[in-house]
Amino acid sequence: MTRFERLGSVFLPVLLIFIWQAACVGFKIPSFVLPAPSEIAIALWDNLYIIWFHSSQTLLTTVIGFAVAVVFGALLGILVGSSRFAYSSLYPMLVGFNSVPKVAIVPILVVWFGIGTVPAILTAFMLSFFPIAVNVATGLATIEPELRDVLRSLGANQLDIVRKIGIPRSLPYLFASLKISITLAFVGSVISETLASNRGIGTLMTQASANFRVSLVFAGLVVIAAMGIAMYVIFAIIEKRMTAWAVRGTTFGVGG
Amino acid sequence: MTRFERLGSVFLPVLLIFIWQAACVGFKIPSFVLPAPSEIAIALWDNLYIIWFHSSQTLLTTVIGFAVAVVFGALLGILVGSSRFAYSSLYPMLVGFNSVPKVAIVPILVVWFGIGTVPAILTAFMLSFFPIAVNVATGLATIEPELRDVLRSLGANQLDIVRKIGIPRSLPYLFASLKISITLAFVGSVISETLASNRGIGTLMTQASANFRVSLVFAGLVVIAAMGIAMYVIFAIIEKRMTAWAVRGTTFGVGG
Amino acid sequence: QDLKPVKFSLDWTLQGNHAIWGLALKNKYFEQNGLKVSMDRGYGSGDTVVKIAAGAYDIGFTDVNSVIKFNAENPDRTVLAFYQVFDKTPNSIITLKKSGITKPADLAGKKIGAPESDSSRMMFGAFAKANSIDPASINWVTMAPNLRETMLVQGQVEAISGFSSTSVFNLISAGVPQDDIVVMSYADNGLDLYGSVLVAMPDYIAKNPDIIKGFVKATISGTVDLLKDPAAGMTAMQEIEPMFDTKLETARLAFLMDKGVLKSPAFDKNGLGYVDPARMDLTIKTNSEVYKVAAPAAEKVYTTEFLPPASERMPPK
Amino acid sequence: MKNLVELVNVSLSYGKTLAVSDLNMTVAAGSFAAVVGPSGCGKSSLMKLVTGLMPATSGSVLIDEKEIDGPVNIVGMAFQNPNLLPWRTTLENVLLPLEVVRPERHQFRAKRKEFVERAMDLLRIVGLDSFADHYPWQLSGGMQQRVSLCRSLIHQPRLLMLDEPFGALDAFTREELWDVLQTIWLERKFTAILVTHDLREALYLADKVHVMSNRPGRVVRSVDTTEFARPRDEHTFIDPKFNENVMELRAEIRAQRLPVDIKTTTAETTP
Amino acid sequence: MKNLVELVNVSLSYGKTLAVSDLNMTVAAGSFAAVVGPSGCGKSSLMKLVTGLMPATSGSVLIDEKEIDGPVNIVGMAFQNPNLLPWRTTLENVLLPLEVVRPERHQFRAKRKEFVERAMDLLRIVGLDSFADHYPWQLSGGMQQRVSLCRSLIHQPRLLMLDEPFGALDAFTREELWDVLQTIWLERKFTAILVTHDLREALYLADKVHVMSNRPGRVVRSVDTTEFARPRDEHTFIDPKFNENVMELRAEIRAQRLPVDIKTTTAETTP
Ligand SMILES: Nc1ncnc2c1ncn2[C@@H]1O[C@H](COP(=O)(O)OP(=O)(O)OP(=O)(O)O)[C@@H](O)[C@H]1O
Ligand SMILES: Nc1ncnc2c1ncn2[C@@H]1O[C@H](COP(=O)(O)OP(=O)(O)OP(=O)(O)O)[C@@H](O)[C@H]1O
Ligand SMILES: Cc1ncc(C[n+]2csc(CCO)c2C)c(N)n1
Ligand SMILES: [Mg+2]
Ligand SMILES: [Mg+2]
Repeated sequence: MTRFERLGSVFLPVLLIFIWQAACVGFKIPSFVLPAPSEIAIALWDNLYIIWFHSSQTLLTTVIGFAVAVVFGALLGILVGSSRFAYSSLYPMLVGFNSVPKVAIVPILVVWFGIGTVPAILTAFMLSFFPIAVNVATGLATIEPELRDVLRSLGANQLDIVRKIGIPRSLPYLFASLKISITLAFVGSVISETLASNRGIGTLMTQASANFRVSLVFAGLVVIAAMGIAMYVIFAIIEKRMTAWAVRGTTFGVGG
Repeated sequence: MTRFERLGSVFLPVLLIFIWQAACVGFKIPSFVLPAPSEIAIALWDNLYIIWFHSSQTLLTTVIGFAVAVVFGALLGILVGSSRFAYSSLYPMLVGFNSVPKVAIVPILVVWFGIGTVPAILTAFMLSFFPIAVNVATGLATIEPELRDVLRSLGANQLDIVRKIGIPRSLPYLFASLKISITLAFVGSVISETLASNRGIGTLMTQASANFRVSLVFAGLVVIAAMGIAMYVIFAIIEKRMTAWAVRGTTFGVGG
Repeated sequence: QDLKPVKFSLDWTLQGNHAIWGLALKNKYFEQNGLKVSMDRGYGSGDTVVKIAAGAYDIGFTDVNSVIKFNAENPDRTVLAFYQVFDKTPNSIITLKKSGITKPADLAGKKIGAPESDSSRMMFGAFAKANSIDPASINWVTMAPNLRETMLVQGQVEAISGFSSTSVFNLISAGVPQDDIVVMSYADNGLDLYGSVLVAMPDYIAKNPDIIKGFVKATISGTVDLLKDPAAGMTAMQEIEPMFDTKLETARLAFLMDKGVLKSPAFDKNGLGYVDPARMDLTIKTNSEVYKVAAPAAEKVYTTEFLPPASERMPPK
Repeated sequence: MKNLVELVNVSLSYGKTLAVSDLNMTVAAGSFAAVVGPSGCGKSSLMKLVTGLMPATSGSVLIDEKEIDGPVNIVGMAFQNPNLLPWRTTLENVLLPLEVVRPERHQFRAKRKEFVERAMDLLRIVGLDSFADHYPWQLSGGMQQRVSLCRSLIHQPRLLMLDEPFGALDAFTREELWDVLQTIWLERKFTAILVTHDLREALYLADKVHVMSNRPGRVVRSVDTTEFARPRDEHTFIDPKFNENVMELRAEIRAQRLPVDIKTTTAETTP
Repeated sequence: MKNLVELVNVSLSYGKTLAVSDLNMTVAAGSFAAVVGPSGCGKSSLMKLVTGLMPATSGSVLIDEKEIDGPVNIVGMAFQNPNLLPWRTTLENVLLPLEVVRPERHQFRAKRKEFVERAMDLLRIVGLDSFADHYPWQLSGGMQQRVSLCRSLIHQPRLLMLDEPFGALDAFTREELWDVLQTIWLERKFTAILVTHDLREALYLADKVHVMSNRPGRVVRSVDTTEFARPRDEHTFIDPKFNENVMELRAEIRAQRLPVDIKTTTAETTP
């Protein structure tokens, strides 16, 4: 099965790329609308150094913004998930804030923090903390009282309960939210770079698109996707170690 | 407590608006950088009809895109959460796809579907299905085998298990993901409108910003936030009805 | 020696004409004038004006039409132009031969695509008036800047508005033969307006007259070098930005010189940066009519105080 | 009589833990079997093997004389843990099997009223009719266990599997439910397998009591109890033969537990 | 002797369900109390009241002669359901209290080795030392219950609360653990409250057995058993007085169950 699975994770993308290529050639889609994978590959290869230069910046800002988002999001989630007052007063505001496209906020950040790394980190952070907070809060709010009672009967305080039960129990959902959040962190960095930066995949993309070099734009997209997948693989490994207890599926008949 | 809570959900935003106003006045922040709430309120009031005209479109595209995302995301989540093969082959691709800023994809949609409603719906959909899929998948993957065995022992098929156990058990997390997704759906609609549309809050915002009417831009943002909160309130009501069993907290001492 | 730091924002991503400052940097003209300039790409002329007004940048390169508009909307925080870079606005309506549109009058009742923020679109009222078209008959389709050319090629719109220097080359990149492109420039069709300028805040200018003077001098030296040897300018730009497409930008620069934007009879006669008050008044008046605002006073829009004598700013022959 | 259940040389290992080894057991169709044995000897594992919830590591499990390769659908099972679905009320939990098994699942809408009545009847028997619309977490431990019992009976399965169904009940409720179970069994004559720690319970209800050895579990002894006339009642308890059987089983299990005994005794000196 | 626990006219209602009503009970410091009563009568509720996990709807709960208003921190509790944390191994589950209670929580790093030894000793006594690194779901029902018992003992609480701690165990393991518990209690003389359905268990272990009425639960009878000498052993079981007491308690509970009995009997005719 494992080998079969590994095959799947390679086979499907390859199939998709093939279909894409075929469609581009078959329907004669002009490359400035949707470049064929082959063109993207060429653009990627021809601009390897430039792409490396920009993508390393994007990766840096994304990872920093994301790291801050994990800490802040988890704390916020703990607050919202363990206090009804915080829940009812913060949740609507958070939803409101997150419904606002951050494209509109980045210019303000630029005026305050200048062009470049800081707004990108902040945007990555702003986009990605919310899913973490929501899932942690839900994890805490749905703790079975029976488990909580185990700790309460020992005279544990709220913090103990969060640490010994809340966090471990919501770990599978924390990891779920990390998968959502890392993608948003990338989007945030790139958007900010598109709006204000001299370096980063976003910059590369605007520059390329200003010059109508669409296959280079897509080469940038491919690199972002690849970095996203790389981050995912890292989480998946950590997740497998830390949440094995929660996914002990059965192996017989239905399921698996 | 309930009254106290309700107070909180009003008090905190009011406090924040007050601080914002004070900061704008105190630090003399120019209104084209960050307009004061009072200016935004005036812009809102002066442009009530225009805002209504645009926001009704945004709400429509958002709700449609979101509805499609719920159905598709849930199905995808079921697929990914119940088949290891789908998990290992689809998950990385989904993460990759979602790491890509949709700003770069909207132009393609516009070329294919024309300017206006369809790309907005599609963008809202594309941004919002992933959190739903992730949380549903996690919900299914973490079903306790004991509960699953209850159904398996009755000769239930995989679909029965998903319907009778998977969905109800992951309902709290489905709702959590709805809160994340609805904000993304709004962002998606607005982004698409910003890039290509003659109607919608996104259009209003680009128009206003081209004319340096920054307080109108922010009036647009406020309306989006308000619509996001309105959707949240609707979900919260449904959630309260459907997931009461999962949040039966204790009421004594620590907790609550 | 202690160089004075200056934050300088362009109007757009690096393009051929920006080599003026690319050369000023490379040939140390800024340093010779006591300045240490950091140059950033811009995000549209309108955005650059806001960044100057907000203090995020000290000096900006932006469309004078955007300056006039911003000043009219924000009378208590105006920005001031102090050097005319483009003698002519590149504002244009661009279309393809297959549309059958050959002159402005043909535009009546047509679908035109452009971003809301496009200055050509915003100024279209004046263009329509000068060419006796009913502006209300135009069916505007709003889209992001980089979607314009695609939409035009795909036939979803019949014309687009924008800077000729941008759209023509995007169309060429999209595979449209140059002969198929029809450009109706505003300047050549009854709207003889000025183009992009250098701007700063009045209080910054008042406090740092030396910086402004030095910046103007360096700009003139850079312009002279660029007009003399465009290829050197392109090399300088590529050193700043590895992605700079020399071939494309050489063509764009030639286009700007050829169309009388960067290189013009007026500049040749009166020196670089020359402003004809009558033409500037027309520019201001046209804008105020289009935006239905009171025309800002000319001295609130531009100053020639920092121009060196004409003899020191003659373009090469 | 045919065997409904037949285990031939079955072993089951969870990773390195060998739970059941070389287990042989048959249950005749329509008979009532009981399984007793020390804690952790593999009784619950045996239940999972018979229902096909777990695949045998080696050996074969036959139901209706056919080797199974997955869950069989003739079963009603009350797990050791009640495993009620927390989002369903008591009544909805009891109705669950009818939403899943054939043919009832297709009649569920049409016959809903009839099914609800059937469920309420069962709940009434176990004394929980007034808790029909309570959620599982609003029930006491013993109440949950009784609901689980109702759930295993509602669809009138051909094979009833009960894993310590009365463990959390007081002596009286328990004995009452013995009689209820016996009555239903005598009426319908399904096949039943009961895991229990209560030897009297095993002997009272079953036709045959299987004693399992310490882990890895094997059937080391099977006691036939068909000699006690049905329906059994209080008189059975005072039958000397019955109590003799209880003592015999006790001795057998004590013998099986010896290895652990030693360990425990040495350990007791430690603390 | 002072009373460690005192319940005065306590009632507890869950919404409309009145679980416990006008309950009065005292447990002397250092004594061993047992609580018996029909299923669903409020025994587990009583445990939650005493530990402060639930607030009394009316009346007062006193610990150490002070009225409590939240969880008290002198308790070790084995819940009716083992409630082990699924992300912790057996050993980690047993160690949990030491990470939480004072002063051990502050010594946890420094004394970890000592604590682990203490936990392993307990696991050895209940026969689970070889399962120290297994997860709860890898244990059988009875094994989980034994782990839960260890967890309630590890931090040597002043008040030990056991809610049917031996329900899922076979007779021998159970009786062995009675002796283990008695030994520990005689050594440390903490206060203990044991809920059980096994009357022999109650009488064997406790100084006083409280019988609760049907829901809403009240203490209707308290039987003093101090007359049986400690340490008690097999001989206690054959003491005629002991068996007399068992019979007496049986009768008392049967009397308490009457209302349900009637209901059940009428219902039995239905199916
Ligand atoms: N899912 C599992 N993974 C690993 N080991 C398991 C699992 N389930 C049971 N075991 C092991 O298998 C053995 C038998 O377990 P089982 O639950 O069948 O015992 P049991 O006879 O039902 O015990 P009890 O009377 O205590 O319920 C035990 O040693 C247990 O540790
Ligand atoms: N969380 C709860 N919400 C509502 N009702 C509850 C809750 N917990 C218990 N009850 C009710 O309180 C009554 C007493 O329950 P309790 O668990 O105390 O009984 P018990 O004596 O422990 O029974 P058992 O011997 O079956 O475990 C029951 O009728 C039960 O339905
Ligand atoms: C020659 C020349 N070409 C392109 C641009 C950049 N540009 C294209 S659209 C737009 C938005 C106007 O507000 C801008 C700045 C320029 N400024 N000058
Ligand atoms: Mg078992
Ligand atoms: Mg109980």
